[in-house]
Amino acid sequence: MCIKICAEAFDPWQAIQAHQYSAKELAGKFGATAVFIGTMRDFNDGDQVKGMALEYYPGMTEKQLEKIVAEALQQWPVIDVLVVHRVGDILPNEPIVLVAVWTSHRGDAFDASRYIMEALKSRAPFWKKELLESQAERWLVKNTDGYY
Amino acid sequence: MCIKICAEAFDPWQAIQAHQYSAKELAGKFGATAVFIGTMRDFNDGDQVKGMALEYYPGMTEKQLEKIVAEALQQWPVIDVLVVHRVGDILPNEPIVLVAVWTSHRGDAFDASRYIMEALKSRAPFWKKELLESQAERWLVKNTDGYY
Amino acid sequence: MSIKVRYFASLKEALGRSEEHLEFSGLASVGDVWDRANPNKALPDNSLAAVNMDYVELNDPVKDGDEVAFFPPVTGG
Amino acid sequence: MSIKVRYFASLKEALGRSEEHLEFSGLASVGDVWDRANPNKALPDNSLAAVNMDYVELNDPVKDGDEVAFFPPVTGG
Repeated sequence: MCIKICAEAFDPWQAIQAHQYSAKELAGKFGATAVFIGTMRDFNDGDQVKGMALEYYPGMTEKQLEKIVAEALQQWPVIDVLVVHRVGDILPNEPIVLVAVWTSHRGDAFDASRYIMEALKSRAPFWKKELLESQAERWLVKNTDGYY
Repeated sequence: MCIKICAEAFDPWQAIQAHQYSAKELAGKFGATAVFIGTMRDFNDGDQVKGMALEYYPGMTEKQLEKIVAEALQQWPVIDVLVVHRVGDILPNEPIVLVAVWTSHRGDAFDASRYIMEALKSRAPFWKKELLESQAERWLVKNTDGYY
Repeated sequence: MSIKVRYFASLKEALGRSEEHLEFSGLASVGDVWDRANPNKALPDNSLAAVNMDYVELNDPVKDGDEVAFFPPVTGG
Repeated sequence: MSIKVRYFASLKEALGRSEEHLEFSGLASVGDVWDRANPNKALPDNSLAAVNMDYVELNDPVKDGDEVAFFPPVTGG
């Protein structure tokens, strides 16, 4: 299990590959991996967006993410989990969040990864402020739901 | 959109990275990526498994995969899809299937990737034969369901 | 009419052949194709059938030049 | 008792401060902490509150040494 808060841009595919290959005990044991990546877009609510500042609550953010992952482990037979979330200044096309779940069977991987993402969206203390092309700044006020 | 049948081992994370970075028009446009990877395990049904031979129906397999992806595109606003499936001789810990879906919003990515995987499991003409530690060979007779 | 018949996976191994050509006259269904190619041998339960690489039912028709395939439930992914 | 109060994101900007210490005596709820720290100012609708980094309701109690936080709905992921 690995939860990372990350102030620099990261390549999500390299992050998963590195995690998977470093966990030698995983080899041969997992049959399913489900991954979700959230990436910054260059438009939102009809406006061009130049960048984003992502604030968090050091300590509480990690605590809540650990709680969410523990809930997933209680509900599904999960072999391993990797969660990475950016903070700080973010540019369009950079990944914001990565959730990867390794299980024996696919239903569990799909369910657990989606559970973690939805819980993260509603409970992990992160806040996004967009910087628009017009130089105006605006706080996002609410996450859209994932119609789960 | 890209559908590949692949007779050699592939690194799923590199395959996704290469696809995403080569599709320059994707940059800044997608907000969500959902990925599923199925990987060969070294045990099944209580037996140690040394390897697997994956047979397919050239022509029909591609046709059915294209149909499945087209169904997903009709049901969800999907920006891009990558499907890769191994055939031939496979060793434990090698990836068998990769489904990646790029969308604007996360609910669509989760739903479309799971739809494609479940449809692939039930309709794409692939057949697995396991080679056991005992040297016995056995055909898998049925895919487990993904309790979707 | 001329029909190409193909078998895959465990069904191919059980029959000992992967492909054959049938020549016969008159209308026929997918199930008829199996019966002519494999007289006195029942198609195993749960087998799937395709005509020209699309799934079909056993009572669907075949026509001259079709490729008909029989195979066990699929186990990919 | 001594309470550390923290604010985040748009609420922090609206109040113009991120952190403060309150000293007072007697039992109090999370809502009381807000009222003492921000007299005559209502906590914005939909705001969330945490004590010692766990989510709480406004009528939950606080005790000496607690860290109490107020912030808007979260928008991560």
